[in-house]
Amino acid sequence: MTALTARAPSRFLPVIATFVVFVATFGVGSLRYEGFATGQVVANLFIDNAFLIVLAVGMTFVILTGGIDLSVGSVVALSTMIAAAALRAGWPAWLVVPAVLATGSALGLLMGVVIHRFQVQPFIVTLAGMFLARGLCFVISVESVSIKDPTFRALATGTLELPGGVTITHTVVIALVAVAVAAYVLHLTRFGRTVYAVGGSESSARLMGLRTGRVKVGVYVISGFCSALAGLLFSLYMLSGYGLHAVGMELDAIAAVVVGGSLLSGGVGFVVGSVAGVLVLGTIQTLISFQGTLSSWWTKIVIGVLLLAFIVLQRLIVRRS
Amino acid sequence: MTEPVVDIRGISVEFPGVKALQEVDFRLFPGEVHALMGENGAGKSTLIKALTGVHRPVAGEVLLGGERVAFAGPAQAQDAGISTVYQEVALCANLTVAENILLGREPRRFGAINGRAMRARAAELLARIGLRVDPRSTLASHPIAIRQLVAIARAVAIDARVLVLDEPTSSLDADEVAELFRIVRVLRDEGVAVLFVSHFLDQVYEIADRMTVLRNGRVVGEWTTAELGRLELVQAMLGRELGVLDELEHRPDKGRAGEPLLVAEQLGRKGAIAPFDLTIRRGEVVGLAGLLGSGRTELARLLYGADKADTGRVLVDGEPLKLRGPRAAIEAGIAFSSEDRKGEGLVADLSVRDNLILAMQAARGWARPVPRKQADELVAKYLKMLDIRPADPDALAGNLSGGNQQKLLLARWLVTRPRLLVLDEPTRGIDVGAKAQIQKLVAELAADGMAVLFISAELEEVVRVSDRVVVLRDRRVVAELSGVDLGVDDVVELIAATPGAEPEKVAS
Amino acid sequence: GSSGGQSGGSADDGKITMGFAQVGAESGWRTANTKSIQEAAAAAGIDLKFSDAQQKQENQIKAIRSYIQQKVDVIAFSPVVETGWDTVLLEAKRANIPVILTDRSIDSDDTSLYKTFLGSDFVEEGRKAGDWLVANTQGETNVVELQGTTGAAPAIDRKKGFEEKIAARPDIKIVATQTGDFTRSGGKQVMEAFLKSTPDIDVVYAHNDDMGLGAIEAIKAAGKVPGQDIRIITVDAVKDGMQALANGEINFIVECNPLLGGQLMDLAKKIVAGEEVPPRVVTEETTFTSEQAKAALPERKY
Amino acid sequence: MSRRLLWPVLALVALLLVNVFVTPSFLSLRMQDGHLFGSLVDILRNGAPTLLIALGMTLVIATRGIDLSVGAVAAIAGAVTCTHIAAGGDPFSGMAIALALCALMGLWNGFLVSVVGVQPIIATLVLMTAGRGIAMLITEGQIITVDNPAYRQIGAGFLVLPIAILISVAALVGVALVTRRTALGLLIESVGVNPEASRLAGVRSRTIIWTVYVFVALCSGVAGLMISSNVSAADANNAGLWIEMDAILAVVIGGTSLAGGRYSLTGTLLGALIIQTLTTTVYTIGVPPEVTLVFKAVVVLAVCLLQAPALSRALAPRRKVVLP
Ligand SMILES: Nc1ncnc2c1ncn2[C@@H]1O[C@H](COP(=O)(O)OP(=O)(O)OP(=O)(O)O)[C@@H](O)[C@H]1O
Ligand SMILES: Nc1ncnc2c1ncn2[C@@H]1O[C@H](COP(=O)(O)OP(=O)(O)OP(=O)(O)O)[C@@H](O)[C@H]1O
Ligand SMILES: [Mg+2]
Ligand SMILES: [Mg+2]
Repeated sequence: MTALTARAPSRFLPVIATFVVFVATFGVGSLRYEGFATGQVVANLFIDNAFLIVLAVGMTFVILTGGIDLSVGSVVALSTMIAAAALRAGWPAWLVVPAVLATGSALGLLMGVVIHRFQVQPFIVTLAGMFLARGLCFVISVESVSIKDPTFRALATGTLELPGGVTITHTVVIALVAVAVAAYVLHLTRFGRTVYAVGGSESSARLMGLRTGRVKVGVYVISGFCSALAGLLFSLYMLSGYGLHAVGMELDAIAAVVVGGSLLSGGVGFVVGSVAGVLVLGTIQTLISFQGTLSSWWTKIVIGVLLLAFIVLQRLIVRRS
Repeated sequence: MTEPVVDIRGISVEFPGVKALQEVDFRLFPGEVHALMGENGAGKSTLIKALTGVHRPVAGEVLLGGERVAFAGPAQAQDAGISTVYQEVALCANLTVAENILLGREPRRFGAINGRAMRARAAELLARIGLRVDPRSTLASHPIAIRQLVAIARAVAIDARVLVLDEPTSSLDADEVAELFRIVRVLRDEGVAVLFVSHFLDQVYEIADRMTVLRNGRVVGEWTTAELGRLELVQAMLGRELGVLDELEHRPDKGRAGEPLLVAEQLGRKGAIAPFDLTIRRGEVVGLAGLLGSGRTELARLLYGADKADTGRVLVDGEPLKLRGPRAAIEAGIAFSSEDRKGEGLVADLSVRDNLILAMQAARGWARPVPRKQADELVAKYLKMLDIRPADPDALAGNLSGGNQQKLLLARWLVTRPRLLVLDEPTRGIDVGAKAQIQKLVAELAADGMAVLFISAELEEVVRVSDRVVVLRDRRVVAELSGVDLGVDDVVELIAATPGAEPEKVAS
Repeated sequence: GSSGGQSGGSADDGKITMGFAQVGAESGWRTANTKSIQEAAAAAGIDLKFSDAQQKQENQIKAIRSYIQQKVDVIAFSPVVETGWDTVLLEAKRANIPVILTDRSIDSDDTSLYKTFLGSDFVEEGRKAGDWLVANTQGETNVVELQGTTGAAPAIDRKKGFEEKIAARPDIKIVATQTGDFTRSGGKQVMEAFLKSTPDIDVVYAHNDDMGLGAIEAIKAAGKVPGQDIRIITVDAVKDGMQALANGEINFIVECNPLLGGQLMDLAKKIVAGEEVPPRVVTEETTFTSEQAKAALPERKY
Repeated sequence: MSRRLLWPVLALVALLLVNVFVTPSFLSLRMQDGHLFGSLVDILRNGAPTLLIALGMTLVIATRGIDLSVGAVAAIAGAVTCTHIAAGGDPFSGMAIALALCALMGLWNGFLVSVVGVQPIIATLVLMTAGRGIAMLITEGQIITVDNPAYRQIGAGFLVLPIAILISVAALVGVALVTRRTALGLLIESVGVNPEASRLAGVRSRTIIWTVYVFVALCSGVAGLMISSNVSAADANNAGLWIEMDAILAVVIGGTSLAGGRYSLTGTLLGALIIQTLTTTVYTIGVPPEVTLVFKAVVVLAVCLLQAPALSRALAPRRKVVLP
């Protein structure tokens, strides 16, 4: 580990630290609980958190520019609702998917334009977006709507067999593709590099002649798109649409991104870091459920303590090298 | 002569309460280096920003190649062929050197950025201006001077019709300046129009073909360099004559130092500066000389406790001082003005008044505020003494012109009446008049018994104000020169004594 | 300490292992529900694995998955919402683990996904409240409704049942309805606003006791007498509510019984033993008037 | 009043006018049992906890921080006091214990942020999650109802005006005086605008950051007491739920930037009042619960758009445009 951290450039340190801590926790878990260190438990981390991974990917873009998007949880809910309602109304799946993605992106575009054009703080705009999206869910239906569409059902229940008898779902594949695409965009396109530049110093980026406006709006569109995609994955996971889905999920996504080593002030962070962050949060959940005896309040306390242990360990690793 | 490539006609720019430019005319011809001259706050940077679409003028028009343009932002100006280095180095410290140079025009292959080609291209551009740093290193790890060079590398990387350089040389050493001028001449001969701003008259006379002088936001006049002598130029800029410089040459008490105030014994920090010994006496001005990256800033930061030393100790008045951080240094009477005024100096969103009393207030603690009356008196005194403009205590510090910001920083430390004042590039971006003023001030402070550690990229200045010059090379103290006959040539000789002092050492 | 022995399974010691995925601990009612299940499991000698989903369906699904992995003998859970359980229950079915629903049902065409559903009927609760009002009021009656959390199943159903019953009486009108999020402070704030914006409120119908209790505070602060000037109907019958009912500040409470631990354990034993169980078991629930509350109060457990 | 606060004031007035339009008696006040009674009084009383927390949050945000744990801390304060009273304790000692505990929570947050160097949002997320668990641990998941007239005062009591709002306004005035009469405000802003420059100028940033986190925790504690005293019960699970969002929103509507630096306490006051008025408006004008959130979204967006520099520039009589 020391050798690893010693060689890697310092900006990868937080990400590496997150992975190290993640692996270490997993080790502790497998010592403590029988059946913890199986491939399927790892696979389940991905299956159960596919939507969160996608959400964190979108959030990474926004946070890299120094912004924040509080609307993602609600947009997930709205997406499940639109999907469920449209399918119930008889729309075919191939039409529902683009419609949902378009809605999410459009909401993102709207927020991005307000943030950029009118120079309103992202916090308020996306908070309003959060209210709006969740409100629209209830306008569509107060009750939860289940998804009976055969295509969705097949996608949701279908599994892929990996070597070693481990199975994963299609959603995992979609999430990983999203991660790969995001990493590509961030590191190998001008748009992506400009995202980092805007986060480093927006005024400098502007003076350098970069199209900062396009990027500032763009990241919210990406985040909106990712939220909608996450919403679709979530609707596969739940096979229902519901206005109270994904309450507070924006905090999970932000936490995952920040735990993964991104700075909220912008300019520093990696998508893989965010994935590691999601895995960390997922592992905490898994540990809790393997423990299996915690009362409601101890559950919360233990989540807090584990989160604390993670970030303190991560800080220590980053500081030491 | 041919048609001007840039023709600014009657342009006016206003900020709340400030008329920064009033009906300014300015012409820039292809194949010339045109110096824009003026005091701090005269409006040079504002004119450049108006030209490149950062500020929108309230009146007047800008013609580029004969056509009227109104850029909505720097991006459009860049597309139209205006490449600019702004005064406050506008780069992204979180990105690598290569990225900073090529951001927005990265070499691509199959639509994806080609990292290897980008680094190679960046290395090439860096080599062109004689800077050998690792293109993969993050910009944040480099001092201001290197950043300035990177910004220049970025600006000259594109085929522009117009190259605008706003004080590009303020933290550069003679070698780097020579390198830059070499490139500027090549570009000029290729027909590029170069707009150059500098407070170094030598440089202006060396490179510029023509000059336009601004004063208080108005054009004083346009001359060819040959027409206008230095004295007339200074007079045009200041609107008065300058006499302080001569006085300074005859500082009567030079070399008359008192008791040792601060003694550093084998103080050092790995990777920053090798262990060194240094004694600074009361009433003495010690200059630090060295090339870019030789470790001057590092040394100063150690003395102030801004960075923690690995080895050695510091004695103040013969007593060991535990330098746990800046506060410990301040309590011992040490003050430090950083070379990075934007990042480490100014609190941009606070007013001039707040910035000025910040250090004093911090020393008193939050519970004992500096009385309003005293603050006002101090502010009034120092605004006048250093001629900070606009002399408005409530103006935001971030809105001051570069040179005025620098003066404000200096004032912040002067009000605390330190015993040892560490000044890292205190005259960066300061106009001739003010520079002489500051040098004189330093001499006066020393005469009053204050010890000063003076760092400047301008060797003449160091030699002029210092009683003693400590020479650094390769992050190591290599020599100390003192005596009345201290001359620039001796120092230059020492700095350049071995090939080890080449700039490539900066990038190890 | 619970290291080792997590694999569960009945094979080794004959002890039944039950995985229970609770919604959360969002209310006193829920806590009583949890407690009842834990105590009943201990009494019945059933090894209980308990997890708290923090009100999130996805956490419940994860918990059920992990129970499947740990190969428990029977899984029970209170669904956060009615929809979206098919996938995970299918996995349980494939793993041959029987499932019992408690508290509320799920919306699925495939009834083979679970063995039985034990719990109350929220619509029925709303109907009981409506019945009482219809029977106990004459003439123009203005009702204000304090809804539960928007979208929550009990809120929707209790509203539905209540409206169903009062529909027959055109003189009973719901003049204002607003969500109080099932909390006391929510109930109080909404009631304060109603008292100022809506003249002549005769009856408050609150979807749970807590909001009713909040409304009482607001009514008192407005200088009116709860239970007389404005009559109050609530659902749940938690201790504080019963106390208020006994004091005459609430007029009628429909019980929603959280103490279904005993019944659940019996069902679990039967199912694991392979016996037939009815697909729907309704918990024993009643309604309380003030007099009944006074009588019942000393024995109330929660 | 500065121009920047003009729009929030107008937004508040507009909201009140909507209410008056729908319920003509909205603004009417009458004396009842020696205290004022009316919708405006309700708005003030119900807004008091948010205002108090937003006040502390303003200072935290000014140092570039954020505190997500305020809701949990509020829940703990209520839980501790009510449990104490329910066990036969005296309300004042109960409140003292609760506030001491809150100060400890603040110290903890401040420690994580300023000493360990964890990003504030994550550092306080720990306590946001664990704190609610602690509150529930204290109450064992039950709603603890207390019947103590002395304790009722802080949240529901009146001295002509609600005591809660008197406390919050007193705190606001106190903070305004302390930060502006002493140098605390200046130092807080300087740490928020440029931490490194402040450090080099000798500002004790660690102490300052620590102070604001302890202060916001104390504010949350008192707010928690108000919330629980208002209904005479401690609801560990729901007390102060999402109040951190309201508080941050109040601060941001008030014109303080989340990037730290300059702050406006008057702005925060207006922000808190707007939020509470909005909630009350929803109840009063009878917005159906299904569209409540949409309504709130529209109002919030309208308020911040009106406030936006870009828009007010466009609306203002033609002035020059200055890009930053
Ligand atoms: N954004 C702004 N807001 C308000 N005033 C400004 C702003 N930018 C510049 N000014 C004012 O405009 C005047 C001209 O400033 P400018 O930066 O152009 O000076 P300069 O000639 O470049 O000086 P220097 O040599 O110190 O860099 C100054 O008085 C300055 O205070
Ligand atoms: N290889 C390198 N990689 C990154 N940074 C380097 C490297 N070499 C030198 N530096 C930077 O050079 C600086 C050392 O120069 P320092 O600023 O102390 O010298 P200086 O003589 O004060 O130079 P200047 O004239 O720029 O003030 C350090 O801040 C260090 O970060
Ligand atoms: Mg300038
Ligand atoms: Mg230096």
